Amino acid sequence: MTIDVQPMTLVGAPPGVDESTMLEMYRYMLLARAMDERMWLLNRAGKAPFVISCQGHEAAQVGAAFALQRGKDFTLPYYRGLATVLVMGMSPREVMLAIFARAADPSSGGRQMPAHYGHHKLKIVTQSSPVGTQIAHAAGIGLAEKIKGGDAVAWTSFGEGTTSQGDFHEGINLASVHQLPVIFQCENNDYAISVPMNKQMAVKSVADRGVAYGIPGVKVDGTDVLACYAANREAVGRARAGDGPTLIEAHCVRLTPHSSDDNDRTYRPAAEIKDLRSHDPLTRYRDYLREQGALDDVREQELRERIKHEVDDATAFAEQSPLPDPSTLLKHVYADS
Amino acid sequence: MTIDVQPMTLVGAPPGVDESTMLEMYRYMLLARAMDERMWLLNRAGKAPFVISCQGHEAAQVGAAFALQRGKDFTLPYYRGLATVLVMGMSPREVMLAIFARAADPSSGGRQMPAHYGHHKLKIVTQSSPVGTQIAHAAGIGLAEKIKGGDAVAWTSFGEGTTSQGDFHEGINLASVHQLPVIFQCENNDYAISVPMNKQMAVKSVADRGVAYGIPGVKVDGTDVLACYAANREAVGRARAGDGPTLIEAHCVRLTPHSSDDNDRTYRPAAEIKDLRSHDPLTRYRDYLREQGALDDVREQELRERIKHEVDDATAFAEQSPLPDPSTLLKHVYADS
Amino acid sequence: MAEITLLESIRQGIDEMMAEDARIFVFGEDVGRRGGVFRVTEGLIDKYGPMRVLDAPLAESVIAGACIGAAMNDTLPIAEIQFADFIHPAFNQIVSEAARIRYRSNGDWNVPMVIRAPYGGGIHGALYHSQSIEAFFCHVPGLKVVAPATPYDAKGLLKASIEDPDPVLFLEHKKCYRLIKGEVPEEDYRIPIGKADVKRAGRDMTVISYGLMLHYSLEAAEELAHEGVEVEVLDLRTLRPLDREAILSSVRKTSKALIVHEDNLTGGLGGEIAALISQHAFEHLDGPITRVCAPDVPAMPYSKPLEEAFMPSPAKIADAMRELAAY
Amino acid sequence: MAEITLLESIRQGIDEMMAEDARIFVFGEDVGRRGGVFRVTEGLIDKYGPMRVLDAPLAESVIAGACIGAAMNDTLPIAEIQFADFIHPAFNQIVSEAARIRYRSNGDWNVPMVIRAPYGGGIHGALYHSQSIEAFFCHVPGLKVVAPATPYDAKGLLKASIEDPDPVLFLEHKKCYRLIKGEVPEEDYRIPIGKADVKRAGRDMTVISYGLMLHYSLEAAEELAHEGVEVEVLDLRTLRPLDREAILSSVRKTSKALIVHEDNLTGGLGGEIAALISQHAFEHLDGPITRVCAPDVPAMPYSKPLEEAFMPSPAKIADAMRELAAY
Ligand SMILES: Cc1ncc(C[n+]2csc(CCOP(=O)(O)OP(=O)(O)O)c2C)c(N)n1
Ligand SMILES: Cc1ncc(C[n+]2csc(CCOP(=O)(O)OP(=O)(O)O)c2C)c(N)n1
Ligand SMILES: [Mg+2]
Ligand SMILES: [Mg+2]
Repeated sequence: MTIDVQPMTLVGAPPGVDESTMLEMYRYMLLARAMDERMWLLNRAGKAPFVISCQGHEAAQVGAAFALQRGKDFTLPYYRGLATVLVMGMSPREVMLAIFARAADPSSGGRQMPAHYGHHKLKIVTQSSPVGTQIAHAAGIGLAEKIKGGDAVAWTSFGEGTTSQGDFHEGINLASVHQLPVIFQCENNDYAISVPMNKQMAVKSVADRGVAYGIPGVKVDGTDVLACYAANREAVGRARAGDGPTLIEAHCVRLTPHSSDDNDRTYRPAAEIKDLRSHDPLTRYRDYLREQGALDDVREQELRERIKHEVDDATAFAEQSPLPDPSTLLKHVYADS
Repeated sequence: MTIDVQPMTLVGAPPGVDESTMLEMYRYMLLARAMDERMWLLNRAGKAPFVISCQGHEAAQVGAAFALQRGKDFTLPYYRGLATVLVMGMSPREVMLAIFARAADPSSGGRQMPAHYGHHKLKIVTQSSPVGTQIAHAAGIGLAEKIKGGDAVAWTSFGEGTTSQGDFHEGINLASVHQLPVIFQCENNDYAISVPMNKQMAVKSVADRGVAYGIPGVKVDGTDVLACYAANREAVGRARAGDGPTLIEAHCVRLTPHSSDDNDRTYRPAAEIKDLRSHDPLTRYRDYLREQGALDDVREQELRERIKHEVDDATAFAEQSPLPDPSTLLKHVYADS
Repeated sequence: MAEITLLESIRQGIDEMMAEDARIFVFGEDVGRRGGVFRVTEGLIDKYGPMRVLDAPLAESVIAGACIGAAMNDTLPIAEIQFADFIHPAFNQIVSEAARIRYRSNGDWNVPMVIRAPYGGGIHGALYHSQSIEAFFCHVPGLKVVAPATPYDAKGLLKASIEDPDPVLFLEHKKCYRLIKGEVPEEDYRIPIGKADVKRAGRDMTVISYGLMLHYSLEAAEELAHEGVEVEVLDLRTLRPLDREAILSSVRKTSKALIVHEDNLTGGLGGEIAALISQHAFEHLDGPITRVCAPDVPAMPYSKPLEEAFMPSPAKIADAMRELAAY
Repeated sequence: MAEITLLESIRQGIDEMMAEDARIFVFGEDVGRRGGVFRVTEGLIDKYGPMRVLDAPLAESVIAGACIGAAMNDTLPIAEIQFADFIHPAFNQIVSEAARIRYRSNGDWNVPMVIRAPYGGGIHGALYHSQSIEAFFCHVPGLKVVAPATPYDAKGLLKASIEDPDPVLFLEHKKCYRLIKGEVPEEDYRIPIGKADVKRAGRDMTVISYGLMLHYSLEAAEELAHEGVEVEVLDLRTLRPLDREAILSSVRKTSKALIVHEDNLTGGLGGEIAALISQHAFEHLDGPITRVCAPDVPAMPYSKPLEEAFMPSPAKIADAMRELAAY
């Protein structure tokens, strides 16, 4: 399967995006990548039993999250959503607490696998493992918002494999019938674990499925952060204006195996794996920022150091933070337990 | 909701359909209608606790079934499929046995409600009440056929409301990924019990959903038996040739309440109900056949008498046929019970 | 006090709560103009409008799933599943999501929703309009399951369910809808979730039941009274969490236990109740714990003789009572 | 005889059956090139080709539903659900369709299919990769549920399941996959569905278990032997239909029963077993029927201390044995 991201030209900054915002986007992309790479090191070192990556999805997620309002809009990001939750306000320390399954992990107190994000104060809605269920929840959040007459937006993400689930169909259908303020971002990385897209659906693009619901289906280069920002900003505008949901397909690359339990060499052509790096959203954006004169070696260097420091701090903090007490096992089954 | 069937002109006979075939189609439509009307009488007389109608769907079903091969192709017709099963070989007596819940009912031995058709010898696949499940079964039958290298086709039907179910999406998606020999006929009668189509989906036509699966989505006037035959014949051809599934939307009219337990006056505009009869597929086809000179009062009269006799016979036969013996309650849970 | 049917008591409960709290809305197939296929929500759309009484698409998974989302966005959804038999497509949303959200988020998120579902048979509903589905959900930590048998209990429990901060499956027996009438006070009241009720006191044995079978058990108990056997009939009312204390203290008193439910025997709720008794009231037992339940066939057939053979009846229950009494 | 793991025995069973019967095919997520996430189907696609080992779309309902259809068109499907936790979206297809097709068609149609599902925890799988799901399906007439604990039983039962004319849910404990090794004969053999097996004989009490807990129970029994308590350990192997005779005759012999499962206590299979014993072996009971099960929390947490607190352990089981022995 070839990845048809456009040649190395990015769409460029949409109106109203100044240089500092562009650099802020870059910072989050770097941060997410650095956090993600650290998790793999911890996994190899036997300190983190499980890691699942956002590597290759940073542009799609940062671009989208910059179009949302922190603390107001709801996000329901799937397990690759590390960059999403960082932009929405989760701190590196909070993220690392989950990697070490610590009691203070805000997502689940160490009860769920890492990458099952949740944070009520930040309106990051608790996620589970069965794929696609959050699509129905996002529709329901939008429905409640319409009933209440509010103007918050529900944004959810999922992979292209997940579009085969009934909940994808039922959730988007409901949102479209009632013109609900929901954005459905499919982060298409060509594989569902080992299953390539052509064994998952008979269409070339997930965006083609918008037609089936009478809503816009937008295909965007998921390795172009500014393009993803623009597409989501437009969708958010529609949603807030009461003009209904949007299905966005951000074509990403999966730069790692599916998870730390997977070995993609058993099913993915070597040449394809080798080619992946040439589609790295970070490299592409860095080159663009340099061309624009927004970035130089010095700024790049200090940015990377600052981030390394953040990741070191988060790791150290989380590692020394206490594990859950066994006596808490029975807590939170019901309100009164 | 207005029913946008075309003005009173039918497409006319497709190549290869001779007059006797056209009359045979008419006979089945009349038979289905006569059986259906008799069931309502039996219900009113307290002899049949439950009736659900195919009235208004006869053209869509007879047209489709004539495109299939009896005893070879699989049919999975939903509860409005009376005309379908008659054409596929179920006798009026067999149908009436189910209405009276008799032991000899071939569909279920009186275990299921009427209209839950099944007949292994005729390859009519046993149906349940939860809507949409048969769509996945049809895909699976097609999958098995492809694995075996056979050329039988699986044909299934369902209402437009049922397209909201996850199984609709999952089943058609699988069939399209593997280009399976399956025909999905949606008999759109504008309502799901009381819920109008615009509360069910945000598209004007179910056929528009074919695009989401990369398969043909064909919209046909479901009150025009010859048009329905032509559309299904083409789909069957594609399926047998290994060119994959087709989604057909036959726009029908629901001439009765949803079932004998429903009262459509509580939710359906009086004017709309009044207008329905002007879209009766039987009337339209009769007029066409008369124009063509294929039908006159005499032939019409003898046809109706023959059918009335068949229905009387089936009713009498079924009514005197024995009920299931209570001792059979525990039979057929497993092969050895 | 007015005599109303079980169905009317449920409608009243919804209506009075919606009038009080604008966060409450109803979402299900045909609940709007049609007022539901059983007319439980009849008239509500005129009172509260189409944004609070919504006809759902024909898709149970998103009926449950959307209500879960809505419950996490400061509303109080009441989902209606048209027939309990059709709750199965929503199983994943209810079991994996609604029931687990509080626990998995360590108490950060919760799902205050009610799922109403008409269940049970004896109405010529056949395999797919007659099912008892409680056992599946009584096995799920994080869910509460309620199954009232009288108008008074139904109204009080429904209000408590809507106010409950956790997901509640509210089961309404179809045959009881119009068959069972009872007095319901004018004034506002609640029945607490998790409390069983002794519907008839007796010293010779304890019958544990709920729903339609509770009424059949009372009939049978009446019959045995004439034979000098005093049967205590315990109405569980809530199926999860079970009222262990009520069950155990009654059995410790009577030292005999008969469990009656319409659901299939094997793997039904009766097993759990028998296990509780046999572990925690063992010393008091003076006879085998007996179950009168539907046989292990997939579901209730349509044809009258088969339906009757399937259903536990007052006569079958009375026979089991006699046998246990004689032990 | 060769020593192989539980995982290898299952792969061998599938392989040998596929070699014999061209009607058999495997359908599930990642079962092709990847050989399944646990590698159970590794190598099969090379041997039997992509039309008999198919990667399914990520959609459990149609994985089950399509296999139901295929089974009605003269093939023998083996569906793989990647983790038992993800069987819930297929609940409607399995419960409403696969289980009911023979009964509802009065024996005219049947569904010879196997659904394989890796279940159970103790592998840091957290809430959604650790679940025990058997209780839901053991309540469903029309289904058979198999849960072998040893390579020998697994291979023999898998072959019997594929040959069974009715739908069989075949549960494979994830932690046992590579942990449990055992000898498996070269020659072809079957283990009949519905027959339990005494894995250890004893006179003082009967322990009834299956899966990983069977092994933990054997460990605990060993420990109690040193304390002079002879524990009989019964491996159910098939969970539906239950081997009533094996359960009752063992308990009638030992007069004490301890039930051990990893699934949550309330509504778990243990309840049904306790009910059987308390009704049909009442006179022989010499102590309360005891259950050692997981607590009633939604599922097994990820963090090590919580996971350990959740899992029944040989130590916890041994304690329960001592208490019951002392009764
Ligand atoms: C209902 C369900 N079935 C199976 C799985 C196992 N599983 C986890 S991730 C995954 C693949 C998801 O692929 P995709 O949706 O494309 O997302 P990606 O991981 O590629 O970003 C599968 C099959 C699951 N989590 N949930
Ligand atoms: C899963 C499920 N949910 C609900 C029902 C109840 N029900 C029976 S028919 C029906 C409406 C079906 O509408 P449609 O698909 O348009 O078919 P029509 O009856 O209009 O031909 C509903 C909601 C059901 N049978 N199955
Ligand atoms: Mg993917
Ligand atoms: Mg319709």
